[in-house]
Amino acid sequence: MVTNSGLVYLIALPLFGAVSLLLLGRRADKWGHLLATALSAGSFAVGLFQLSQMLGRDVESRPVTQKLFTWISVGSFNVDASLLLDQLSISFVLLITGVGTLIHIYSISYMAHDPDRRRFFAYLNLFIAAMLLLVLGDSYLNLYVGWEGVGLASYLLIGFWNQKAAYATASKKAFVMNRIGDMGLSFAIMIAFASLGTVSFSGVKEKAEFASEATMTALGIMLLIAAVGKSAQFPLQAWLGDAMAGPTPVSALIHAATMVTAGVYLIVRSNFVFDAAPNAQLLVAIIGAITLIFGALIGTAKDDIKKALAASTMSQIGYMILGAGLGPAGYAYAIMHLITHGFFKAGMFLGAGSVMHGMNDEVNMRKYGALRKFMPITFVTFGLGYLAIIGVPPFAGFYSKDMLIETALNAGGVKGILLGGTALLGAGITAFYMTRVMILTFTSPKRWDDNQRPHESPALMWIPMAILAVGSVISGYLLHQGKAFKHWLEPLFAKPGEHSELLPPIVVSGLALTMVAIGVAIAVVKYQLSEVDSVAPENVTEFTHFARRDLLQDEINEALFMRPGQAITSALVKIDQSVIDGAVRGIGQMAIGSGSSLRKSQTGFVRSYAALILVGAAALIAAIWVVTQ
Amino acid sequence: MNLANMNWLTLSMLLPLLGTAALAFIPKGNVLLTKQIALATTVLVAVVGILMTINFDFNTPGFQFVESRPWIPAFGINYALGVDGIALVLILMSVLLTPIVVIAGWNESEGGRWSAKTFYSLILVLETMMIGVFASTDVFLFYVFFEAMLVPVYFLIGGFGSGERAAAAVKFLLYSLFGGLLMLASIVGIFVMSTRYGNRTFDITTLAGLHTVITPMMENVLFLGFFIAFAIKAPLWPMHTWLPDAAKSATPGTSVLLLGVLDKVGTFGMIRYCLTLFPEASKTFTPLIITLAVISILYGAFLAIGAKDIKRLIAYTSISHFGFITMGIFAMTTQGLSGATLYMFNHGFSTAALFLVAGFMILRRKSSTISDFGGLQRVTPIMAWSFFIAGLSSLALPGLSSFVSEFLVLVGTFTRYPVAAVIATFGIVLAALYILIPVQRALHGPTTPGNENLPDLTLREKVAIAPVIAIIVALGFYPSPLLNIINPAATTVISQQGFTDPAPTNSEGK
Amino acid sequence: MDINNYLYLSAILFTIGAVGVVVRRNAIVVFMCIELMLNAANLSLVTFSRINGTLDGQVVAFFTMVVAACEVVVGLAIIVTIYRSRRSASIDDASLLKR
Amino acid sequence: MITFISPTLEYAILAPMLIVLAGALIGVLIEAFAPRSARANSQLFITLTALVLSLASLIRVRNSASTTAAMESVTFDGAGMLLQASILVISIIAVLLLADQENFTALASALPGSDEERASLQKDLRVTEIYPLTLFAVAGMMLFPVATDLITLFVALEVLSLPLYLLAGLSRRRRLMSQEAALKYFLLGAFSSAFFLMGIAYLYGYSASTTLAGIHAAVVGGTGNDIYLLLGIAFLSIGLLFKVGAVPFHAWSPDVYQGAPTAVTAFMAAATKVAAFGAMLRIFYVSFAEALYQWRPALIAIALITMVFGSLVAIAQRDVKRMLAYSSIAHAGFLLSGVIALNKSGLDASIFYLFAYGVATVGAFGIVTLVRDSAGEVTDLNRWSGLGKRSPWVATAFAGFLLAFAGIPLTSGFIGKFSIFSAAYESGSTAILITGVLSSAIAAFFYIRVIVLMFFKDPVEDGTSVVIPSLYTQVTIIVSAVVTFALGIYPTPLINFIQSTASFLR
Repeated sequence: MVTNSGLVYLIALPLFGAVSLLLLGRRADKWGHLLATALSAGSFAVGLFQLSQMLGRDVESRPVTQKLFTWISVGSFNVDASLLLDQLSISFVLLITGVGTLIHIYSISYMAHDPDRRRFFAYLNLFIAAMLLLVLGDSYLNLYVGWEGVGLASYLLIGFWNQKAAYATASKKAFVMNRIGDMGLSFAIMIAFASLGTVSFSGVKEKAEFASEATMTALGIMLLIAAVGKSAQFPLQAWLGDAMAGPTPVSALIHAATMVTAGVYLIVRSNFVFDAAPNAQLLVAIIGAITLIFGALIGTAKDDIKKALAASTMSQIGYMILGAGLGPAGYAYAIMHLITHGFFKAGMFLGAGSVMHGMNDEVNMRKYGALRKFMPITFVTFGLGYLAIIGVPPFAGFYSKDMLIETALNAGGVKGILLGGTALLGAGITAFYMTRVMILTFTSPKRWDDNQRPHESPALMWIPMAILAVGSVISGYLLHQGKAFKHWLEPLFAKPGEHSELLPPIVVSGLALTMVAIGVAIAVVKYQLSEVDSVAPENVTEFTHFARRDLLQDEINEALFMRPGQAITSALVKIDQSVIDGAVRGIGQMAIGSGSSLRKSQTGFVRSYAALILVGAAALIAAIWVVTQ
Repeated sequence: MNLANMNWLTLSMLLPLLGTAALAFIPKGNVLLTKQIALATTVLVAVVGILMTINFDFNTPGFQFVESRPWIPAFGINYALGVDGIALVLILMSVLLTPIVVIAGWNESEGGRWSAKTFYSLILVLETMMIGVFASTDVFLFYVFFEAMLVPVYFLIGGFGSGERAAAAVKFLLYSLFGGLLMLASIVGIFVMSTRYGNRTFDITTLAGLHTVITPMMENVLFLGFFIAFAIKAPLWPMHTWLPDAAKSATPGTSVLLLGVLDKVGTFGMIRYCLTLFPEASKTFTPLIITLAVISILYGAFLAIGAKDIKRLIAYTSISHFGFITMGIFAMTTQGLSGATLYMFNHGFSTAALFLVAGFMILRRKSSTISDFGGLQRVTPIMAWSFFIAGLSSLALPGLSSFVSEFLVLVGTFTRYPVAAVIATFGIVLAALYILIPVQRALHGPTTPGNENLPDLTLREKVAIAPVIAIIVALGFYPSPLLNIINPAATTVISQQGFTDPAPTNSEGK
Repeated sequence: MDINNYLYLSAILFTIGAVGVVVRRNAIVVFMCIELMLNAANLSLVTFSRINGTLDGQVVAFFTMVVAACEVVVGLAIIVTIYRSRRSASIDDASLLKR
Repeated sequence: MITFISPTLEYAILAPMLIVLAGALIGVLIEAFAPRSARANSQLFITLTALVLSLASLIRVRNSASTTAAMESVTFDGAGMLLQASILVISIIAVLLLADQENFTALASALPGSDEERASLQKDLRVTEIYPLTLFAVAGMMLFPVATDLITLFVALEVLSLPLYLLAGLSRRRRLMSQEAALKYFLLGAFSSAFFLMGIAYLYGYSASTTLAGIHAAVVGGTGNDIYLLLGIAFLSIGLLFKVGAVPFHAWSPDVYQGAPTAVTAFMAAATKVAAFGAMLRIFYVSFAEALYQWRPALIAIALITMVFGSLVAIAQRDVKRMLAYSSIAHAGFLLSGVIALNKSGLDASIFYLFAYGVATVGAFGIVTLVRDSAGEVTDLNRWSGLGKRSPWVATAFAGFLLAFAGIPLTSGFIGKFSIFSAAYESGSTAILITGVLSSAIAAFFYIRVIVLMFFKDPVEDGTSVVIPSLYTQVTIIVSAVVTFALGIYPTPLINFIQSTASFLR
């Protein structure tokens, strides 16, 4: 494979930013954000340069690697710190650095009044570096470093305002639930090494054909667990909603556009594993399908704009996971949806941030309304993102989501119908809840207090929003033009098997659009045409209660894990004190006790001593006698 | 002068003693000079340790810097020193940690019962013994250091600690003595057996052949004597209850040496003595030991989660970590063993960081209860960051040193004992909890009353903690220098055991 | 008469002496019991001397008597001192030292 | 017809003992004729001179090892020489403790609490009989382990015991207790020597000989009536086990250790143990070795019980002297393993152990004499708390001795423990080894507790103080401490010497 010594700069630039901003401390307060933004942009430039280089090579020699140094080498366990840039990673690199840079720019203004802005930018740069390492690592172990690195950055950023206890808890929750996923990745690496003797992508790919299906299934399931944790998929989805505690740009970058999609990356990157493990692959699709509905349902009931968007993210990633679970036919579309989603969801989050910026950080949509007039740019950019996500042609989401639904339906048999049907249903629900967000925020009558002074955000904020909005509009078309993106990625994957088309593409599109129309219509009827309370009504269906409480995800986690865990902890603390240490102390007490009672034999009377001697003499004689006989 | 043939080990053991002797001539009132001499000595020893590492030939297996003089020839006892990669790494860790402890605990001697002179004399004597215990290649000499080093630690805890220091010191000493006496029984056994089957010797290389002549039953019994002593020291569940008490009562610096270095003698002993001398018995007991190790990992983690006192918490995390180390050792794979050795080194530094920063925090707040802290990140950012990074190292975040070792242990164990490795991996989730819970309580959240005016780290404290963090980060990305030292030794030990690493199960053919 | 009877007598005397030490309270009487034990030993020695046909046993007996005399000197000194201090020769009274 | 053979005496070999006896006699003469004021110093001088001269003459004849003397009633062999030397060294440092007049009553005949006693105290009188008494005891002790004849053995036993009975009763303070200790020691000692004598009788009956060699020959030949051998071993053992303080013949030792003047306790605890174990080793190694199947199980049982009992009961003690007494019982158990070992390493180890233990014991009791209040020595452990704060060096030295008793490496106790346990294990006794280490663990418990008291507890303000030691006491403590640590750090010269020298002439 071609080596390229320039890859390291992709990571080194933002890493340098993070480290220097953190080490310099307050000294860098004045210019830290500028440095961070510049470095992120620099990394983007390097990415573009690499892309141009890559485009200039023929298909076979497009992937390039760079070995930095030998990282871990013990016995047959050899892992180099080396980077791999291929068609898949470059897509991510550009998304991460591109969207990342925009969000850096946005944040300069958004965080302008925060005393800790420098620290915020340091974290952002740290995140960019870790995320780039995640997508550039050439082995599972290198990926793991980035994987936990983004987890750390996410933790730091969610808890950026950790002086609020709830935010601190949210960050911890995110990290811990991510760690459960990471555990899956650990298992996967262990299995790979134990069964295949290698942990690099190329090595595993090479050995995959020799491996038993059971091994590959185990490996696949472990990778899936990892993906589920990082991408907030069912059943490890509960942290994402709480993660909205972080500043909004963070939600846009990490919890919408990039980090949460790492699970999709992992599964697509491990295509050779899942291709060799059909059962694991099916499980991937099922998890994706469950989550896309799950997230969508939660989204229908959320009044907090960021949480609604978070639920939507969960659901959209469900689509991607579903796509990744469809095998070679779906990988490219999953990634494509990931990229278009990166644009429109980041854009919408930034839009939400802009709304909050103008509304004194109010997040409750029931306290919004009629903001269209006050923030026209935000309305337009948000609206374009909205059209993209619900899949209205020719906006970006239409292409990517439509292809996913189509591929799902074509997956064959009952599986295809169920998965495709779910995806279709999801499209409808998505349309409903996103329309609800639009209406509640922008078009319904105003419900805010008079002391609110909604206003449009400064240029530094809306320009990134606008750029992302442009992406939401055209990215789908561009990527799908002549199936360009599919062909771009194709060399990395196995050839998809032939599937008969269940329905012609045009019919699928029609169905999807019908679902979308129904969803939009219901939302319009419910929220635009009828009065909306500024406080959440209580006389709602059981289901709404359910959905408001995230379908009881926290309650279930608490009942299944947290409370038993706490019980185990307190029980063990007691056991440690009373049983184990008690036993030790007991032995001590026993020695002291027997000492004290034996001590009583020393009565002080000569006669009893003499008696003791006499008894001893008798015993001694008896003992010698017995032995002699 | 031929550097390779120098008596490096004796030199490094002699220096602290000379420092102690120098301390004896200093007037009691001159505390500053006392500290300066102690610091200069420990720094000098650290330099010697580094030079020694540089002069170590990575590619040669077996002992280097070998010295041997008859000590008690009547019993075949020699003053025999030598290091392989494993011992060298641990000596390096010890000599690096000691000056850091001296700097960080610059004022630790002042809360004690006795003068600073006593404090630093004890530290220096302890340093000599720490080097000796790792450098001995004579079983008897090892035992002498193993037991004798209890005494300075005992006085350090009991004389300079806080709270129930006397009780904790006694508990520590009694536990250790109990184990040590069982080991003495085994050493007597070895002595008698080696006399019976050939020549009276305590030379570890010669004794490595002893297991071929004694009965399996005898081997098992002798093994247990050693192992229990080491398991108490390490400490392995359920022989751990002395550690939280001792760590809570000792000064932070002492705790660093206690958990960072002394307890490593336990795990080091498992490699050097249990595995080498009793390979068959080690195999017999491996299932039991791996089970105990896995229990330790989870148990320590749960108790750390439940701990209310920050020092106890760190102690419990260490129990969990020692579980990993023990598991790695008995996995009998090169990854497991190298990982465990590297883990010992890394744990030394990550625990040092945790304890030292915790010490700084406690010093300021006059309390070690976690709930007394709150919102420190905004009051004392540097201190908070130091604690946070130390915590991340403890939870084995990739990119920090402990990740490499923990992962090697897990991978190494998985190839032979997948179930144990899988259960142990759950420890990493618990690790996230036991670190992030105190981080949240102490560093995050609103600044609680009593914490508003705490001062941030002083220059001295920064100087102490910076190298520790630097090592943690540097070794996370680039552990090769250490692994290059450790690997040949680990490979030797594994092959002596008659083990080879399991081949990949699915590497060829269906 | 069977010469062994002397041995039996000696054993009985020895036992009487030993039991006497345990049951009697007066220091002087206890001391006398010990003397009885010594003399029982002497009787055995002399008897064995007879049985073995060597004189060693009788020599030992003489030594024993001398030693016993010395013991009396020391013993009485101690007993008298105690008696003077306590106005009692009961050994049960002397039990300050215990446990 | 029995012909009288005039005895031949090898004076050179007997000289060490004779010198001590001569010193004792001179001491008696001084008591009789010298003016009261001159007695103390001259007695001390005579005593020390006698002991040093004795040691010198012993060194002079060290090469004539393996010789019998005085018509085979004494055997001067390597082991005997080493044991005698140990006794002399221990005696010399212990005698220095006697020199401190605070230890002894001013007038033994005065009633406790009487005017006479007060007057004698005011006149600053001193009992100086202690010196000749000590020398007599030393002579007895030196004779005891080299005696190869049952008569000599019995005489030696009494010569060493009788002065000790008296010495135990001469305490300056708490005289009632001291007298009680003397009474108890005397009665029980006499009781046990009656058993010893009965043992001699039976052994004589068994072997028709009073020499150890004769008994050995009879045991090997198996000619005698085994019941006599059995009884003989049992009764003889009782006398010896009593002297070494093995359970259940130990009961006197805590009371006597506590009641006796501390300097006497030091001397008695250290030197008597050497003498008694020396004799025991000789008797069992020389005479009974071939009958080991008869006596060894019982002796192992006693050793085990002794170790465990001594260690356990010591935990519960509140008085430092009683604690040390129980500790010495535990050590008697450890030392018995040397007898049980019945091999060369057992002998070597026992001699080393006896010397190391004896020296440390004298040092430890020496420190006990220093801790006082206005009413004399303070032996209540609770009042020792905070000693480390008041007088760090004294406390450190005491801690050092305790660590040696506990067998911590780098002290003589550790080398001793290691060698004696390995000797016992070498002879096949696993039980001794296991029980030995376990009871060492228990024993560590109370040694450490004392260290805690001294160093980690705050002083109680009750007038307890450490007196500035006299020069003599200082010498004792320093020598003991130096020897204790030197033997821990570099025991090779002594071990080599013992190994090449120690043997019993049969």
